[in-house]
Amino acid sequence: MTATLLSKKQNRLPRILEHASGDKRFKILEAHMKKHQFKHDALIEVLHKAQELFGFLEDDLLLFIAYKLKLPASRVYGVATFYHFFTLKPKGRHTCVVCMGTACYVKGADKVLAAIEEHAGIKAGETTPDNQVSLLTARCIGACGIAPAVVYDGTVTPRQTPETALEQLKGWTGHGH
Amino acid sequence: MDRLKVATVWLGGCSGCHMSFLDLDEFLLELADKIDLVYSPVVDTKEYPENVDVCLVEGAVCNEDNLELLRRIRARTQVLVAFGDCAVTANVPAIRNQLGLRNDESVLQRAYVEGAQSNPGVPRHPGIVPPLLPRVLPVHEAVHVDYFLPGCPPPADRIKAVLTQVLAGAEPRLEGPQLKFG
Amino acid sequence: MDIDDLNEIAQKERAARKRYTLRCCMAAGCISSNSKGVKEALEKAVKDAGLEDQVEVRGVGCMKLCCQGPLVQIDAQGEGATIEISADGQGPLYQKVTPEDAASLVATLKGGKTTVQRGDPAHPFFTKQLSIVLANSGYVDPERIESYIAADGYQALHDVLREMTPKEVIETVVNSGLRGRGGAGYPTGLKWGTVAKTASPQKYVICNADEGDPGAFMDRSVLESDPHSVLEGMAIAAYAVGASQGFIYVRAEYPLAISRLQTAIRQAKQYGLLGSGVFESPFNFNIDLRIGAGAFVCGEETALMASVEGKRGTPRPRPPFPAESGLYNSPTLINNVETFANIAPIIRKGAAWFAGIGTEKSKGTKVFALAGKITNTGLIEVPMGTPLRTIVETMGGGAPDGGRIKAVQTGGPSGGCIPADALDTPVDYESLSKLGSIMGSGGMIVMDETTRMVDVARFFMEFCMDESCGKCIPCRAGTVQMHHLLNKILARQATIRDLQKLEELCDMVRNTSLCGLGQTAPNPVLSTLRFFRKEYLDLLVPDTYGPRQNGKAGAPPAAAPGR
Amino acid sequence: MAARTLTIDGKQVSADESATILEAATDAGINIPTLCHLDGVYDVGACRICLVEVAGVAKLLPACTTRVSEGMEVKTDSERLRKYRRMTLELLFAERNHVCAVCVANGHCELQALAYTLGMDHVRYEYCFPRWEVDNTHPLFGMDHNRCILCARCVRVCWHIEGAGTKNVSGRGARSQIISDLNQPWGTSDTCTKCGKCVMACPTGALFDKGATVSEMERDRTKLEFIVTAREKKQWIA
Repeated sequence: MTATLLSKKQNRLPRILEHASGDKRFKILEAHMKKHQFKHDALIEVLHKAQELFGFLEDDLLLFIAYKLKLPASRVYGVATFYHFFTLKPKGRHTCVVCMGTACYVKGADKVLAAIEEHAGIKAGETTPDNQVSLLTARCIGACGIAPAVVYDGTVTPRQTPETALEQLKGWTGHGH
Repeated sequence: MDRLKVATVWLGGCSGCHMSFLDLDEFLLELADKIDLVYSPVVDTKEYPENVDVCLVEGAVCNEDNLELLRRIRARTQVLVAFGDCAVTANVPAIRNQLGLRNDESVLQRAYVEGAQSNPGVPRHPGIVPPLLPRVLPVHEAVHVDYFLPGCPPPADRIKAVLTQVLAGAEPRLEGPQLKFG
Repeated sequence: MDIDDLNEIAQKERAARKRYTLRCCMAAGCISSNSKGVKEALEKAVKDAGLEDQVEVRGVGCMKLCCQGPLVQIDAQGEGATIEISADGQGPLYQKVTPEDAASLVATLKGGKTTVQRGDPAHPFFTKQLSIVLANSGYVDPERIESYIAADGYQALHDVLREMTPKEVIETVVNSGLRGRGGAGYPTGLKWGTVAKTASPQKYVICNADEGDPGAFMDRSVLESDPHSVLEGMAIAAYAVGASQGFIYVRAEYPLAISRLQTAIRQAKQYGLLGSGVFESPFNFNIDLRIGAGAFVCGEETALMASVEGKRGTPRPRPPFPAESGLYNSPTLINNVETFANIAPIIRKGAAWFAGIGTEKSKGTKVFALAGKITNTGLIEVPMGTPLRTIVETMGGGAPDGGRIKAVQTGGPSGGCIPADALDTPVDYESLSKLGSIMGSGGMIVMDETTRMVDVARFFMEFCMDESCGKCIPCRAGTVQMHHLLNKILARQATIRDLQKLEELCDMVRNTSLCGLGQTAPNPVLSTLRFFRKEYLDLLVPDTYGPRQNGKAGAPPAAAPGR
Repeated sequence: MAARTLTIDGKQVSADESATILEAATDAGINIPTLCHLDGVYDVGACRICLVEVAGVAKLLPACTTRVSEGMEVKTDSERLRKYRRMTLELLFAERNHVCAVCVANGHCELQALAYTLGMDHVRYEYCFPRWEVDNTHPLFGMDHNRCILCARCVRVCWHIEGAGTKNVSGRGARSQIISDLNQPWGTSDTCTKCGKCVMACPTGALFDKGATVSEMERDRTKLEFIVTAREKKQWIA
């Protein structure tokens, strides 16, 4: 078993770099790193940019960043998984972020979340099998004055109820299944 | 003083702790002068009696029978000692807990169906085969435990040390090399 | 840039003021209720009415009464305005404005009528406020530096650079009595003094804008509404302690604040108010933004510095304190947004003025984000020492729909719940900590009779458990066990022994955790236990299989429990 | 180098100003229990086992990272400290699956030894029973995450003694995990030099030599100190 695994052990970098050379997004990312002079302390800024460009941080992308910043891959992975904001898995076509800050919670965000989970058949942090909707929670988006708030595809929407949330979701899926 | 009523029980464990108990050798004779062994795998008593002074409980709490018996023991026993690692930590029997929810079903499948050499099928005879608990518990998660005697198994000299203290009405203390898991 | 240039910009800006200003709230709360659409509609309506030379539609920062947004208020200058102006110079305030309302609002400037819902600027919600930090909020355009300069912006920085030594600046801050607004209330001047005293060729100033308490949005509002006040405060601090590089660590969840900060930094640099040779003096100061990535623990200063360095945001033991060895092992001054926003006013108006506001030990004002089960949610700034009752009942209007206030939560996951019968407590650092809570950064969540306090405690514990960085054992594993025990209590499976275990864990986690997150994680449990213990006890089940009465072997057995 | 005089448990002790409380105590023959500390590797103050009381300081301070100061009065043992230390251990035992009876490190485990020293005869908290992987893909070593206490000793030796940076911590809170490279099977790591220092550093049975069975896994920790002393001080003290 060890032998087969070790046979898989090979330098992935040449393949990644070759792939990167044909993808404009890698160029933009590299320019961003250059702006930060490839400094180690720019890692989080670079990860932000990478996620903005690619939507999520897959292994090859992390390895590319590690190589360019001259950091161990384990450090890049450790940082990328420490922060909630970074995601290593692809997101759905639509994202729905339910704010679970205290103000939203005491005003019923838990019920909104429960309704969405039941309707979409997924738990917070998951994506529907058809890749349509990713459901996330946030630890307070600072919109407490208009609680409970839900962010649909980047738009903060005030005073949500289970009914208004489901309406929004049904709009995404095209029909109320 | 009256002779103390002592019991030992064997829940979900390998009986190794009881083997170790038997290793007390000549101390057993000394014990026999001081105590009545009122309930034990080595005694033919069907029902756990009332007013037991000390009970050594071997094994983890794995099924409903274990739990029911343990609760009865707690109600009828003055001093309850968790006897050995399975009783103290749930130890090896609890490895199935790692399998998560429905682990009871999956271990039964593995044991009685996948691993069966003949007549595969999970035995479920109400009143005969006790249902497994969803989660294996160390004794103190089910009832209050007065003293703990870890070890896998606890060697005879440690059992002797604890028993001597408990029978004298003292609070047993396991210190230094006397305290040992595994 | 020198003082004449600055004054010229201010004068030009003031002179350009039109007869009417329609201030339209463009903070995140109102934007989420389409205030952008309202602003565009207003601009169009002004154009359609041919009033462009008389009316300015200005996007401003937070106008405070978030629950009624989008908010629009009309200011008039000069005689003969067609709209009613109150005695204190306030024009009409409109609430819940929609783009469709724009035409009728503009029509009022020509004597027309509108049916748009009117707000009451004379309501205690507004009149009981005292604005220092939020003085510009809702008035200046956060995206134009000229607007800030017209409100005396960057005057203080100029005066500091031209007329004061660093030592005098620090003395002023010490004398003002300002204490850190991030939560713990450490005296700001003292902190500055320590950084200033530590000899080092490189020092840093960091603005902690990682407002992580769920239920707090003060810092976000300040950054969105008046970003330059923070930049100016930081620059003054940098001059005082001898730093040349600053960082603002801001949450990624605040995109609007980030973009306004970027704009503000760019504009300040263009005017020579940041960068090299500020105000043509030898003082250099750069500010870079660092965008957080969703980790509450990064509000802790050592974790924040690790994050600025691009690492996992785990804290480290103190000492050494950041003031001695912080970012890149250099002396580092860390203050939060609101603290920095207080600096320029203190310099402009003097330490004595500031020290005259508030209580003996807590000077100045405090911004609170009022939210939860309360009629008027929004942003308030009140003098320290204002009773909680004034805030939640007089200003906040009490619980909505005839409900009764049960408790007020301050300090977020590090704070506690203050029961309704303690509402007469004045809000200052000491009084709140006496009640087992903390001032915190200023989140104030009101709870009514429908809120179950054990549930609240579990909510916060879950938060701390999820946000624990995992470095130290008491916080990483202790929060898991405390959360588990709270779940057990709520599931009505816990006995009095479980409750004892919970209390013991609270004590242990508080005293042994590495950083503030763990040390304060038990607070919500402890404070609800203190004031609402009965709610816990009511959920417990009898300890049927608990210890026997005497637990000794030789003694006569106790009577068997009746089962 | 200036000397500092302090008292530890009532005993007068003199130490260099750069010394930590732990170093000063060890020199004076006073034993402070530790877990994440490892001689030769820099300290992080994470496990909180070595917390001590210092007169005049309200908070408990980690002996491994707190420097001595003149006139400091340190108490390394009290009922309160013992209680907290024991609770810390119980939390660790409940966190993952530390089943001594079937562990390679049984009898040679620092966690276990500490439990004995502190009289931990059972764990009062409910066991979490998480399901962690066992990584057996490396040709020489294995990693059982069930036994890991996240002390990060392996990470520190991999970065600061070996310099490879293969190991790090991923995730956070209770979901933290020791990883190799991009959280890939250890055997597929591009950077691991197979030096085995992480295995030497591990206090429990989490990292082990392949082929070791129950109770067999002994470690030679002095090797690490030897390498560091040789590297930094150019002194080869075997």
